[in-house]
Amino acid sequence: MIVQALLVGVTVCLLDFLDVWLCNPMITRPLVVGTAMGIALGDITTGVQVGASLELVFMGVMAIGGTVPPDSIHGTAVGAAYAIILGKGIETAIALAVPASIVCQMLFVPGIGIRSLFTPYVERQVEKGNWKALQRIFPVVSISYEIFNGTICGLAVFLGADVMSAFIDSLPQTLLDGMGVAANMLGAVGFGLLLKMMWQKKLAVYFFLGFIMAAYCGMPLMSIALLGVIIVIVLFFEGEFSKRHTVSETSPTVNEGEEELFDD
Amino acid sequence: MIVQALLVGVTVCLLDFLDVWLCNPMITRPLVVGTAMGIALGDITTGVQVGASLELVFMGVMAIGGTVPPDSIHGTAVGAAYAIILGKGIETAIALAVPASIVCQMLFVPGIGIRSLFTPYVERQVEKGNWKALQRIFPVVSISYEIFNGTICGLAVFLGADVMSAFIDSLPQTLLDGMGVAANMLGAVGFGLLLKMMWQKKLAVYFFLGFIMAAYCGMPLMSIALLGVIIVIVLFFEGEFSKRHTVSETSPTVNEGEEELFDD
Amino acid sequence: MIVQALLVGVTVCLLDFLDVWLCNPMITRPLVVGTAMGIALGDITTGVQVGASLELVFMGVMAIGGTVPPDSIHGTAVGAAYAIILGKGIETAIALAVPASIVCQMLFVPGIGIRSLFTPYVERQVEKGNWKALQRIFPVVSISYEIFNGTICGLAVFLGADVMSAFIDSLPQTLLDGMGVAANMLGAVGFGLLLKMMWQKKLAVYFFLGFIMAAYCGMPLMSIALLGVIIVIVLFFEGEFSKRHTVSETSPTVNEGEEELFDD
Amino acid sequence: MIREKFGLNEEDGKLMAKVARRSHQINAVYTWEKFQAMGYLWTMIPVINKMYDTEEERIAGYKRHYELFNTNPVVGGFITGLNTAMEMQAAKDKEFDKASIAAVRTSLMGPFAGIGDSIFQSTWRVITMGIGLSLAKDGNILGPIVFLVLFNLLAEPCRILLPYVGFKMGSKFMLQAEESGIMSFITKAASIVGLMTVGAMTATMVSVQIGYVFTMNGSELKIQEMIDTIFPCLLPLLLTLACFKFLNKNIKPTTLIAIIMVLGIVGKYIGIF
Amino acid sequence: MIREKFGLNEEDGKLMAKVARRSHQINAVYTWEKFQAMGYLWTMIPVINKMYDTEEERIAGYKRHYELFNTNPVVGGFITGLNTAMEMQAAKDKEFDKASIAAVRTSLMGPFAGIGDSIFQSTWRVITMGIGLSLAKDGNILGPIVFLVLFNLLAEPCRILLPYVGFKMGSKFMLQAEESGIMSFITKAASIVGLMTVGAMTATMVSVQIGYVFTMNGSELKIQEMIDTIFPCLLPLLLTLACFKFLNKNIKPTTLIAIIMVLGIVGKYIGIF
Amino acid sequence: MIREKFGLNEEDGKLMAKVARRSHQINAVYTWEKFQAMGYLWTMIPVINKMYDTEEERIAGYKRHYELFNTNPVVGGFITGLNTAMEMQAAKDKEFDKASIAAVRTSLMGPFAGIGDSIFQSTWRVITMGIGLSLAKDGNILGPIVFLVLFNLLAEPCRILLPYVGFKMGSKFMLQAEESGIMSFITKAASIVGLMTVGAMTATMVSVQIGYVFTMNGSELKIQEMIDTIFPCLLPLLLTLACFKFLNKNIKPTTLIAIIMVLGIVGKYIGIF
Ligand SMILES: OC[C@H]1O[C@H](O)[C@@H](O)[C@@H](O)[C@@H]1O
Ligand SMILES: OC[C@H]1O[C@H](O)[C@@H](O)[C@@H](O)[C@@H]1O
Ligand SMILES: OC[C@H]1O[C@H](O)[C@@H](O)[C@@H](O)[C@@H]1O
Repeated sequence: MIVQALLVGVTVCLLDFLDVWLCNPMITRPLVVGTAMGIALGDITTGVQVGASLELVFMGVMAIGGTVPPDSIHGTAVGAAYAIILGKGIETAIALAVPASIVCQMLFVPGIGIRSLFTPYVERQVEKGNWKALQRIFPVVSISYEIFNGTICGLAVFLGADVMSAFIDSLPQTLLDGMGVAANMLGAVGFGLLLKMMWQKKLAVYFFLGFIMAAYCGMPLMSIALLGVIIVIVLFFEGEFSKRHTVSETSPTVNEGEEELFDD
Repeated sequence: MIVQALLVGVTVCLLDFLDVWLCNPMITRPLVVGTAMGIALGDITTGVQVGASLELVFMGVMAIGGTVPPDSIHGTAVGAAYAIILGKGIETAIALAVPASIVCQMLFVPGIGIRSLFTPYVERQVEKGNWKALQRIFPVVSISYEIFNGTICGLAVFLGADVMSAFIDSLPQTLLDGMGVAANMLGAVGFGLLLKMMWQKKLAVYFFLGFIMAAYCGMPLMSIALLGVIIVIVLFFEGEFSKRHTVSETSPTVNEGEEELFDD
Repeated sequence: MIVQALLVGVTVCLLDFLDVWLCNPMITRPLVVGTAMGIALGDITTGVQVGASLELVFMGVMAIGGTVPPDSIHGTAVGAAYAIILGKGIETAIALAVPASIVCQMLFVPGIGIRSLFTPYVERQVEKGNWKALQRIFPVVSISYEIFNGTICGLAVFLGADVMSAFIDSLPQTLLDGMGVAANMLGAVGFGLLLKMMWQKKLAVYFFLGFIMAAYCGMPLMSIALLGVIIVIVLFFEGEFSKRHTVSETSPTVNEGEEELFDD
Repeated sequence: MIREKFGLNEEDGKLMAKVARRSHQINAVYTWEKFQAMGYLWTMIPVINKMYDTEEERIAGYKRHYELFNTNPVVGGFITGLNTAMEMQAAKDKEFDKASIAAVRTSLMGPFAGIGDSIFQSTWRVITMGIGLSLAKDGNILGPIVFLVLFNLLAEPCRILLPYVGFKMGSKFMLQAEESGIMSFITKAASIVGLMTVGAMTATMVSVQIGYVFTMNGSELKIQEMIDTIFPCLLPLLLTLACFKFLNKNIKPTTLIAIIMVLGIVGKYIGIF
Repeated sequence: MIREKFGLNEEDGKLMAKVARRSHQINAVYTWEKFQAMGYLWTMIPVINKMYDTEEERIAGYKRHYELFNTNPVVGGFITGLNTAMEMQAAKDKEFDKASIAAVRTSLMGPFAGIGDSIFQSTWRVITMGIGLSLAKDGNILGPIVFLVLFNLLAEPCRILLPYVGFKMGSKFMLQAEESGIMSFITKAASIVGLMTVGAMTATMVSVQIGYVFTMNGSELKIQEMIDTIFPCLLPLLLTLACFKFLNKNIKPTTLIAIIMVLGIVGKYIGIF
Repeated sequence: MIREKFGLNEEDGKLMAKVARRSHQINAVYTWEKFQAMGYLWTMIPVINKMYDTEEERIAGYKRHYELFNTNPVVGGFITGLNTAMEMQAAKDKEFDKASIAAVRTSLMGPFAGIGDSIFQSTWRVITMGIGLSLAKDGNILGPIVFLVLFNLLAEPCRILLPYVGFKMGSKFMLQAEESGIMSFITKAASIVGLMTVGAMTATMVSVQIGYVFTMNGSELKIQEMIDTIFPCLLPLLLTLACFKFLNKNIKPTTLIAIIMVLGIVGKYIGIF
């Protein structure tokens, strides 16, 4: 068990670090985290499957400035690890990942807080103009929080596996079924968070437009996004904007690319 | 037969009265009238079926100020009653309801005219300021026309059933088939009436937009109406209107509800 | 063979002439040319089939001022003639029509040039005001080029049939298959030509709109064109235009027809 | 509850509850002389009785509201509410020009007829009916029930609340709204949604099928199939536009119905349909 | 009949009938020097002959219309009609600046080429051809027939009526129209519809299918299936845009065709397609 | 290659390459005091070192960029590029008001957070994830791989090129852009596309199914089927809007999740779902 706990901890730490170091390439999405757990623990297929299921649950959750959403990353890591180690299937993963994500969420604020321990040192170097020290300490400050995360997840696996195994066996079937039902609904919270960020009274109508195109016309997501881009361009040339200022000539934005592509 | 005639008469009178008294809750649509006939005459299933068929025929017909459309209510009542009493199936109902609706339509103007008999009395009470008398007479004036309708329909059933039975048996099959074909086309008249009311040169294009979405994209009605609402809102914020006056702030209409719903 | 060559030549000449004389009624589209070849050479079914296949290949090619596109007309004529005469099926027609169209394209500029031989004469008559001579010479000048075309196609059939037969037999299957693949792609050239003519940066978005509606929503072409018309009308009444000038009253265009149709 | 939502005191609340209730009967007495005048008066009687005490004023009040009136009853309550607010002001302020009460009523009845008819009589009725019909197959009584419930689920709140809305907005606001163009925008909006729905209904609820099959050179051509390829629902569209055109030329609906029936029978007989 | 519709007297009606008939041949003599000039002259000969009696004026007239001209022939009749009206006025009013006749003709030929080409040569032709092709399966001759009938059902009325429309509108109106921006709006409108159709055609009429199957870790990945999930018709779109780009760089269509043929054959050979 | 595209000399090119590389780590140290300040400083260190030679100026420079900062990291490079250009000017022109450097940075971080989050965090991530998930069925590892590749195929060029774009545009242009309304238009544009995608996701990725069957008069009525006829995906829509409303009332996401889980379990138990 200790080896597996270690593997989980290191994997989590690594994923977390690479995601911030490489500018959010999305390697901490549940699908990827689950897969990584599968690779680390030697059961890729289950890892991918668990990751895909949890991705659906956490689809609406994303990291946006200021908000503290349920921690899909570490919830997934723990859930997937248990599912693979205990060999109890995907339902288990869901049943564990959601509560785990809530627990981890509570650790988010203090976790990030760890980095603040370095603040006095950093400020001193800034005052001194010691940029070399700053450059040296930078990755360390970054990884301090990621090590914290890895430790938590590793510990959870190390300490919890037996308890969890017994616990899961004791759960009645209705409860697991109900969790499954709830899992399908959880996206609503994530999309609610998104709406909170994006909602503007004047633009709310486009939310419903997207909804209708998907619900009634069955258009795939990509085409709806493309349609959105088209609407935006039409509004640019025909709408309010083009009338207030005739900027189309000096506009450096939307068409630059096309211009280069097709006008030479 | 007399009992059935009475049941039909009373039912018609009641539906008519409730529809105007409860502010057009649509209980005089063929589907509902047919069902009511079914309940009154003891064959709900046939009643609903006949009502549904005639609803399709009269879908386009509606009561709009000034126009005197074919009388779908009483046509349906008579047609459904015959269909149930004679037990000759839905085709019979259609074959009878349409001519019946045309006959009843001719009675619409004189029928409404009955209420004018009360006019001198009403005017006298207004002059006298006798509001109690006015209140007392009000439902009576209302129901006078509805009793007239009930009587007509009851009589039609009482007098016509035997004649109709013999008449229907004598109709050739081609004629019944042709009536069926015509029934499918009759909606055109109703929609023509609607267009007459709503048509504006500048907006005609939306008629064709709705047509295309239904005919080519197979979108259901509800979604087309919702799309219409979305278009309207976009026009409001992006179109002509928003430019002529910047009213969006003081506008109390479209968004009030949403504002209340989501902005608090 | 000489009879068939003659039939091909005359048919081509006739189609060409009628197309310009009757104001481009589209009788020189591959589908029609193929069919005409079928009629002339006594195998209508093959003619139509070959025409339909080549129409797909040349769909994007059209005669637009200034451009010298691949000559779909005479390519089709020669290809279809070979296919029917040699009886080697539609693949042969495609394999031959495309190269033939490229050869014929090279003859387009000198071919049209033939008419210039008449220019001195025409100019003399204009100077003299001899309108009768002008009227007499007009159809002659027109047909001079068409006779040239007919001769070329006839000759191609007369001289080439045997050579072609041997040549085709020697082609490996992969090459024919590859030609088939290429045939499906050739439309891209034609549509590229069209885009070159129609592309405007501000309107490019509508190209993508049409693409999405066809690729994702599976809407048929007719409905997309109708939607285009609807968009145009909405832009007319709601967009930029209606605001710059309030011309809608004096506008004699779009709605005149409807007005006449429905407003009287 | 509604009273608090609209911030009315108890007295006004009681009065408005009455107005809202009676507004339901606006269309209960439709006559050829004054259309819905009697229903309007019926609605306003409690208002007049409450505002004025002298016999004279009351009679003038009754007369004021027994005038030609015609609007869509589901949304018409808005106007009664507005008139109530105006009567209230007129009773307080002796300078108030009572002619404006009738003027407002008359100028609003047209727009509200248009808006209400196109929302409730065409759009919403047809949508809910479509659902009802889909359930009514095989004579299931849930069809009509679901239809009635759904329709009134949207209509009844309008009937009850619009009088309050009208009362709160007051005439001042409405005039501003008229001037700023909001009223005409709403009318336009209702027309757009209505026309789109009618267009869709033309495609789905009118049906003309050509049964004729054309044969040439041995190959068959089903006319209807060809039309479906070129332009699905073309014939229903043309038929509807033809009806529209004839109605515009003042040909009576009944005549059109008779013509269509003859067309159907004859067409079936000679094998076109 | 047409004459009355347009309210012309008998004399003008006769003349316009001739112009409308001859307008059909606008494109009958296309030359490299003056494009459709000879067809234009052919159309205007009866007009000149009718308006002017002196040899001198007539010759000037013939010359006036034997100038470089090029437009879409289906809609080009509009311009001949307009020029006819101007000639008529010029014949009456000696002050009339005859240079404006040529000016109008030259300034309109561009817009009408654009409008006509995008409506008739691309949009409408392709739509009707789509129908024709669907019928032409198995070699059914109804395919080409239906195509020709449908296409000309819309085109022929334009060919015949547009000269009358141009005649009635007169040059004054056209100038106003130009100024007010209507002409440019119509051009824009035609472009929008045309571009939408070309976009749709790119998706439906160009076809590039990758046959290659990628295997990894034992599981198969059909490249084409994946592309279809992500972005159906992506390859046809890219191919078309590539052609467009190369054409813009003045690479000849023939070169592109040759390249595509090689691509097809090689691609098939090495198993990409 | 990029250097030439943007027309930079070798020196500037080298500097910008560094800035572009380091911009990747903007979010690497997120703290509660100054959010991404340390990552911003990390990016700007080479710039400051290059522009200024005195210890004093350098320290002032480090401080200038160690201020509260928070934006979407994928597009945030634009701002570092812009600030680089400004530092360059400041180093040359002693009159240059250095306060404007921080001002520009602070005023742009909001819009770029909005634009970047709605494009990359919601729209594009979800689209590519949809594709990845469809491949991940049966545990196929190509699912996550394709997702990562596709996502970064669009994101990485932004991360690399936007600093150059910002550098070239310079602050002058950005101010003009702000004033002319382009910035707010772009924000609006991103919101429109984002909202449409979220709307579509609500319909496809949230699922609430009523399992209850209603029986009346012998006939069955499946509630879910009825809802699907009337308004497909109505329940997911309502649930999402409810969550949105509760979040707006400052109820925590965690609470909502707990409620939904209880709802799911209880609902399943009593047979609603
Ligand atoms: O919202 C802007 C920005 O805020 C924080 O820095 C993080 O949550 C980022 O992921 C996000 O893009
Ligand atoms: O058109 C307004 C109004 O006119 C009449 O009163 C009736 O036909 C109503 O049903 C209708 O709503
Ligand atoms: O482009 C205008 C016009 O140019 C030439 O005359 C021909 O190619 C026509 O077919 C075309 O319509």
